[in-house]
Amino acid sequence: MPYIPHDPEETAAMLAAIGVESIDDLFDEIPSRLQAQDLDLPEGLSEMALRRELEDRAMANSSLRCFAGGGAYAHHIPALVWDIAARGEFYSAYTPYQPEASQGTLQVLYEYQSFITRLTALEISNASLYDGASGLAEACLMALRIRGSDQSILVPENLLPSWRRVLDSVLGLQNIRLISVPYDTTTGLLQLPEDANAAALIVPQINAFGLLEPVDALTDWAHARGLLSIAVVNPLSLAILKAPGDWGQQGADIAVGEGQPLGIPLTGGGPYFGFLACRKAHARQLPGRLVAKTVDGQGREGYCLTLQAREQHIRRGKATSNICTNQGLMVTAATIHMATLGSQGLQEAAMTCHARASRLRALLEALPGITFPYAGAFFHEWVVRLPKDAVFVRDTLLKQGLLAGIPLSEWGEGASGDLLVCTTELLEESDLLTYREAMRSMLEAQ
Amino acid sequence: MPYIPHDPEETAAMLAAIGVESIDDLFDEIPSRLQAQDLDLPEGLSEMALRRELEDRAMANSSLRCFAGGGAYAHHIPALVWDIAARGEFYSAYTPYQPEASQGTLQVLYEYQSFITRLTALEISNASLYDGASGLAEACLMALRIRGSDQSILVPENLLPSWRRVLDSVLGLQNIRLISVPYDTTTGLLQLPEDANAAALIVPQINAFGLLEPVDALTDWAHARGLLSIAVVNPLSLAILKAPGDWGQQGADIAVGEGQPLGIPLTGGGPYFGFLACRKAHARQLPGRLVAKTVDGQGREGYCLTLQAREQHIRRGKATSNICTNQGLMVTAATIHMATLGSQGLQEAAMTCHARASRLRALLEALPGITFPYAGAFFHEWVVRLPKDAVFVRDTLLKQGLLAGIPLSEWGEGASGDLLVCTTELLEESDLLTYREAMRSMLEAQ
Amino acid sequence: MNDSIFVHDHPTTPPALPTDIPAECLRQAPLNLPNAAELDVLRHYTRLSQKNFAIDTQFYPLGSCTMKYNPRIAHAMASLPGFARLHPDTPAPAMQGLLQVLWELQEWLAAATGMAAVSLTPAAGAQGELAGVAMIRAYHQSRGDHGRNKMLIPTAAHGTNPASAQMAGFEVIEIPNLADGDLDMAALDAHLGPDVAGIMLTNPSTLGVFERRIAEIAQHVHAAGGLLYYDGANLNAILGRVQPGQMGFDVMHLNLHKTFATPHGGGGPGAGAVAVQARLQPFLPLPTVHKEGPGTLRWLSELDVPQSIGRLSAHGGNIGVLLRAHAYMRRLGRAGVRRVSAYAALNANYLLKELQRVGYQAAFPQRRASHEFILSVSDLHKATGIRALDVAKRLLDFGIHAPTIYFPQLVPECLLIEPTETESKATLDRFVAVMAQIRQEALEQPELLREAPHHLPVGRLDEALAARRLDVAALS
Amino acid sequence: MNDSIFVHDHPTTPPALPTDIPAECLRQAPLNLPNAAELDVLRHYTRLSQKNFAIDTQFYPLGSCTMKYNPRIAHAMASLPGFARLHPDTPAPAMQGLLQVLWELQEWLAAATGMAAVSLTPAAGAQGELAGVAMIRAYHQSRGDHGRNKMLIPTAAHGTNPASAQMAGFEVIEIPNLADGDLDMAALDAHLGPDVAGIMLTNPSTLGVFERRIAEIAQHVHAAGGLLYYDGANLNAILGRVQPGQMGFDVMHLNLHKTFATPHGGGGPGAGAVAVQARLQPFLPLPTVHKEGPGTLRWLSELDVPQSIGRLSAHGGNIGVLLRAHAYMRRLGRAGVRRVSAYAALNANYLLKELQRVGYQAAFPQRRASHEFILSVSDLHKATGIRALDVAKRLLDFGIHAPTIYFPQLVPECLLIEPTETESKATLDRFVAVMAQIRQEALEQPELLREAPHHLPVGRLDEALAARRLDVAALS
Ligand SMILES: Cc1ncc(COP(=O)(O)O)c(C=O)c1O
Ligand SMILES: Cc1ncc(COP(=O)(O)O)c(C=O)c1O
Repeated sequence: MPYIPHDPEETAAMLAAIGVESIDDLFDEIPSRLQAQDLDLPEGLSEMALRRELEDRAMANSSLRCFAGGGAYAHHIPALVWDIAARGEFYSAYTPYQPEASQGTLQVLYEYQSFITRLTALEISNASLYDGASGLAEACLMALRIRGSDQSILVPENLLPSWRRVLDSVLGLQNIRLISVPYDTTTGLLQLPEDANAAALIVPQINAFGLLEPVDALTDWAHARGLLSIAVVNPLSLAILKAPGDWGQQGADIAVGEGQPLGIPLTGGGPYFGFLACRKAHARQLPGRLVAKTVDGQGREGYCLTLQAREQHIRRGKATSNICTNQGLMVTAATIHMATLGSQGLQEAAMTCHARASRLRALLEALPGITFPYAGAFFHEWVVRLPKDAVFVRDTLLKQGLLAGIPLSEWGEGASGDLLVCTTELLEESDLLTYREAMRSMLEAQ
Repeated sequence: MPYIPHDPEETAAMLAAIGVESIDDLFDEIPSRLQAQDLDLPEGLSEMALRRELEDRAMANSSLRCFAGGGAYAHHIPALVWDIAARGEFYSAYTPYQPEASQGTLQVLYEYQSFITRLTALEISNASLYDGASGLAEACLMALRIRGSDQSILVPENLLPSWRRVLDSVLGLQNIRLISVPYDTTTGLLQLPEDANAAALIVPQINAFGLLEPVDALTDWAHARGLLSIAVVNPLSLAILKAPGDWGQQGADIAVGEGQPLGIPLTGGGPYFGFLACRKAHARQLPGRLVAKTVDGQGREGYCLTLQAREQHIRRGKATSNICTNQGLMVTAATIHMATLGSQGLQEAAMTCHARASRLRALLEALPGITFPYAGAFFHEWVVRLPKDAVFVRDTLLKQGLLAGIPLSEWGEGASGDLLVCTTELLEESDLLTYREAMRSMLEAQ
Repeated sequence: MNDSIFVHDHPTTPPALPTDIPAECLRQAPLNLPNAAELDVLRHYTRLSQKNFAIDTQFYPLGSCTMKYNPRIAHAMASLPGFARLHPDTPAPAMQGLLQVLWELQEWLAAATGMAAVSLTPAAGAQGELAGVAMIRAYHQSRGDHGRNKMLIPTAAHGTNPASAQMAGFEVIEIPNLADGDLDMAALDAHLGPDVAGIMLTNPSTLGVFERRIAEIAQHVHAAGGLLYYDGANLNAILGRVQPGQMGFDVMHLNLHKTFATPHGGGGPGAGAVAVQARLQPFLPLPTVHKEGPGTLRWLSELDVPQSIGRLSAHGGNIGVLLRAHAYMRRLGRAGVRRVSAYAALNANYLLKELQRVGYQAAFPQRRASHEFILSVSDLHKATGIRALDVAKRLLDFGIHAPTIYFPQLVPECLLIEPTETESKATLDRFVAVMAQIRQEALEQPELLREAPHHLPVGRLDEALAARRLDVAALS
Repeated sequence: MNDSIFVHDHPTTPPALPTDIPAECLRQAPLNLPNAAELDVLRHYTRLSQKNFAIDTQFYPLGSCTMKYNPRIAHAMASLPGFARLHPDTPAPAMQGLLQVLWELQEWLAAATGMAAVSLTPAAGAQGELAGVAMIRAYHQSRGDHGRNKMLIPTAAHGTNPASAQMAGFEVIEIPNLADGDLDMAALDAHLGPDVAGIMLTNPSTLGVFERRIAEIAQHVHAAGGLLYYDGANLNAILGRVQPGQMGFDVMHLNLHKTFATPHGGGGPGAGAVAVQARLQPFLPLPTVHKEGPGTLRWLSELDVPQSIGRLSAHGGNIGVLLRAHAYMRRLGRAGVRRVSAYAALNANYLLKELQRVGYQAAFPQRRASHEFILSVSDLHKATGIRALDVAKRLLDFGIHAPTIYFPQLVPECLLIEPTETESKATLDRFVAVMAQIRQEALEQPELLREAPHHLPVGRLDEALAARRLDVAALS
């Protein structure tokens, strides 16, 4: 019996100890009409047959050279990261409710929090949220709690559309008003209104077109009008881009983002993790778990969960969030990833991503008929405008083993030829040339 | 600097502490003319580039459905086996010279020894040799030590030829005579002489053609003439085949074999491991490491290496073998593999291997022009005689993703159409049908 | 204590930043993460891992969390490059293998729950709850029934239930339980009315017993126009045997990281798939997988499902977790799935009986255990001052993870014990022996418990100091 | 102590055996291996693993063993299915990827050693030695020089050297070392003659110092018609800087599990590739990889290399280990390979200096350390009765693996310490501090050392009892 250790003698002895005849008797409090017999499920497989079936399935997904980003990025993950994160002691433990028996997980989380605060230049980081988009929803709710009165948020239209949808779904439930802030269609950058009544302004750095926003000005604009500034950032980019805590005069109030670029495999969209950092003054409004360093009775240093009164298991309906199980193992991997790369490795990866993006753009610029709708600075992603339908181009390049990017038309944005292209350190010069050639023949074809 | 932790300040401080100016100064006892400058090696690669290069190389090997055996077998290995064996605590430890700090490895080895003695029905197993073939050479040397006077060994001609070559290479160095024992070309089975002067008879069960030998009679023959009997066995087959300790009247004296079928990936031929078991009376002639259970000063049970006086680090030139580093991690994996499968799992795997072999043979029997030169019982491997050159057939079937077997002509044996075919539990009915069809069209083609 | 990772830092000079990015966008102070050697990193985190208790190393009977064996094959399968390297924006024709897996999982979970349709997107139980109650809300609103702003929840419910209801804009009304563990029907009836959107129940409840009058409850709630939400945290108790759909539930979540053996990972990631009766299907969160035919599967979007409550995360949920749950279900198959609840119940009832035998008091002695059960050590507390916390801490000294304590809050000095079906009789017997010894220690040497744990890297930690100091990040 | 795996057994009924196999060939008594649940197996071996010291968890300065960091990427690469699932009898055209890797490794090792050709097949150092001396034998015999049946070996040599020589049919003659660690040239010259096949040397020697007169030795041995064998166990000391080929050696082995960072695995597998000067190339063990052109690599066999000493194992050697060594070399490249010896020497010399500073005595105080060095605690032994063994055992209490002790045997109460280049200054400094404390303890509380270790799962084990009882397998 897969994963069940009992042999018939043991089962019999246990039933006897309980004083029943059969296992079915253990369910005698359940009305028998509720007890279904055979479920419509397939037969079980041996581990061997299972492996074969799933290896076939995995092979049925194309293996593509990745030029797509849009919130999920193909990066190199050092081999040690998942070798360690997948050790049973991390993999099969749970929330550190018993800190004495969970110092491993707790210290990892403390180090994670330390790394995130350093990346963001803010004082406090929680121990993870589900993903970047749901993390942004939590950040908005947090801002609303801090601000108290205002029940609206300014949401840029050049925020990733999937993130906007999550805000709509989650914040809509509490009748929170999401006020759209348009972008300038010639620059792709945010266009702020003169004034606004809202709890916070979301500032996406990098925006959905891969462009860098003038974050100092945006943050100052928000603060000048009494709004909080919520920074949405790519954590890897922070190795070279300005940290949210340093934006404008006072810095952003909350920084949130998708942690996937920090050692998390793409896996078709998840599990990833959301990170959220803020100022110490707002600690009590923070959603999610938080780990602190303390001492035991003998003065030995140790770690434990703290400010648990914010959380659902204590505060129930009044908690700062309903989150309970979060993304612990992802954060464990991210911590090991950051420690393995160090500032230096992260900076190198970020610099390489950027260099590749500049290089590929230069290569494509030479192709006839291709333009770039937005001229602004970028990190590792930009929009190219093709003289053909971008969906068609993307689908054609698939056959050459290239995932060429994300057609903006799939988001209902831009021109039909607009393709959002991303490069990371995984791409070598030869890949860029392959891409250019594939694009060239594609465009030359009738 | 990959894998070197020093920063320039530390290096400087260390040099200062030593009292030299530069690292080069540390080599000042080495005549400078011996100090080469740049070696002819390629530039280093980042981990990322290395992964890409080696993944490409791995892809350059064909992925084939395996019908080849001949001493190396494609079996299912449960996922947990290598997840645990590759844990750093096993992977990066060394020989348990400090038993207090190596109880993990030592208990694993003790359990391994226990499993092997049960598989073989002998009393003592060492903790591994390099592989089956070199293990057989050690077994012969052991037999010669036990017998003292006779400096020859009876070696069947239906022993795997690669094993015979190893005996030639290793035993030849000490001028030991290897007396070939022919096989009956109609049955494929060993043909014993009336009499023989030798220290031991090697009894391969299963023989090189996949056939089962009458091991009782062979063992009794040897014992009746004062020879030791050295059993060469496939450990998985022992889940259903007679254990060497039960062969004949007195049982085999030494059992040796290739451990690869017990959870070791094929990896193009190694690392595998050799196992060797014997009677307690011969313990002091055993080559290799041996672990025993004992107690510490407080009476707590623990494990340590024992009878080390047999070994090279104590006995030097008079040791029972020169072996030092052996195949520890393979044996760790094999132990976990055997524990995961249990007797039941091993028996099921062995039964399935056998059933598949019978089935495929039946399927092929129906094809015109195909014969089976040997009629005897088999475990999971047999010789089929094709009406075409077996090398040609094998190479043609490669293109259909099948490794069809091993042409006996590559060993200089049998007819040109003879192909040694092996089936394991990894093959499903559909694979057998695919094989049959591929073979059919192959044979039908002009 | 382990050293901090920061002690392994080797200072480096930060690189020159790109010149084609405006200076105002560039990092100011150099990033100050440790630059440690690979071996030091590996050693640091390997050693940290050894300080954890985990299923792979200890018995972990943490009630309500279903700490069962997490098969290593599931991890291997989810890690296959064909899955792990798949970008979420890969067009559907290039990810048919993954879509097939997800589609099957949807089907199988529907079959296991007796529901019409499933969305796999919620990232954990709590997000599933949020999705579920949001669907209840959307359902009522779609019918023009706008006055239903109350959600009924038993007092004993898990904290996420009221938190999720609140997050979905509901007012939470607590319904008490009776002394036998069942819901107080009178209190329920008193609250039912046109302002009630529905009720959130766990069954077996968080009290470790099956809610016997569930059919009646369903009838009353439905009669009053409300819907029933099933918190699937305890599904392990009845898997393959009782379908929530048959009990009368309209919508539910499953904790795949509990019932379907995906790892808890030190606190996630989980997966909180939601399942619904047909009338709620139009509201399922997106994306879901639709099969048009073999090899032509695709994601459904807002265009296909306009009434959907929307999206809960940027992509399709915790897919790597879903892959593991799929592998587990496929391995078990029909018969194996049913065995889960059988042996979970066997282990729980056996353990309850044995612990009673050695002197412990069941919270509901007249009831069968479900897959878990509650002990109360109030008797010990009265006799010796020893608390459930002390028993829990002392267990750690024996290499056993503590059960859940002080939940549900309404049972004083309680331990919620869930052995799961993957533990052997030998493990349970050892647990009983240790618990018996601890009971004796409590009576004879209570300080041994009060000062426990003694054999772990740290003793009891000063949590008040932790909150006061709030040292939550190493200062740079 | 952990429970035995056998306690997790659940008895099962053995299956009916095949009827188409003669009964006399079938198993008699049912096989009696434990049938344990997967979780119990996983937990058992995971917990056992935690009882090991290992590089991944502890500083492991085991002299002569080069316990450096084993990069995890090398393990990942060797585990790729494209390598791991390859049957050894796959025809060469279908394993070009593997053959290319092996061919490159042959080339690189030849370059690193200054030799003409390499065979990768030996499974470990000792098998490499056997192959090496067998080639020496074959060489002399091929020239009709049949009288050379003696092999000279320094007294301080590793035990495998004489054992391998003996196994290859040679008579072993021991050559002493001088007080400064160098070989006794006079003794050498006294033995050289027409009956000497060659000499086996390690350089730096097992005394942790470089044999300064190696050129002279080579000249004398060659002049006498002998060949020089280089035991590559200490190659880490000079990698990328001094080529054995240039020192005058004719044949050598490399321990890839030392110098090239492949794991020691609790006692192997290793890989003991052999490298030779051109005149010995015809004798290399088989198989080797030959490149006819790009994409046309193949194994060489007896047909290609008729003078070969033959085969040492059934296939191509420990290929998975070779894959790891290849990955390591490729990662390091030319500059990285040279850094190995640079920092190995830096760490060793620094540690020697620091340990002398805190009072320990070097065995060869006038000499530079190579990548390792010897301390002798004879002074402590005289003063307090404390032995090297006691120091070693006490180190374990501090979470540090003991150095090699009592090897080489000619230095009394010795510790052979090899830090390797992958350890940081911080780790070395901690080791010095611990060693200083132990020295103080030896003087003030010697029983603390004599009874050590105190903090490990077991204390010192009764080895005499172990040999007497010879309990080497659990009885069924
Ligand atoms: C009864 C119950 N409901 C809901 C939850 C919430 O599930 P999750 O932690 O997956 O969000 C839990 C989990 O701890 C639970 O035990
Ligand atoms: C100096 C020396 N020579 C030879 C050997 C033998 O190498 P192996 O253990 O790989 O057989 C060793 C290994 O311990 C050694 O230290």
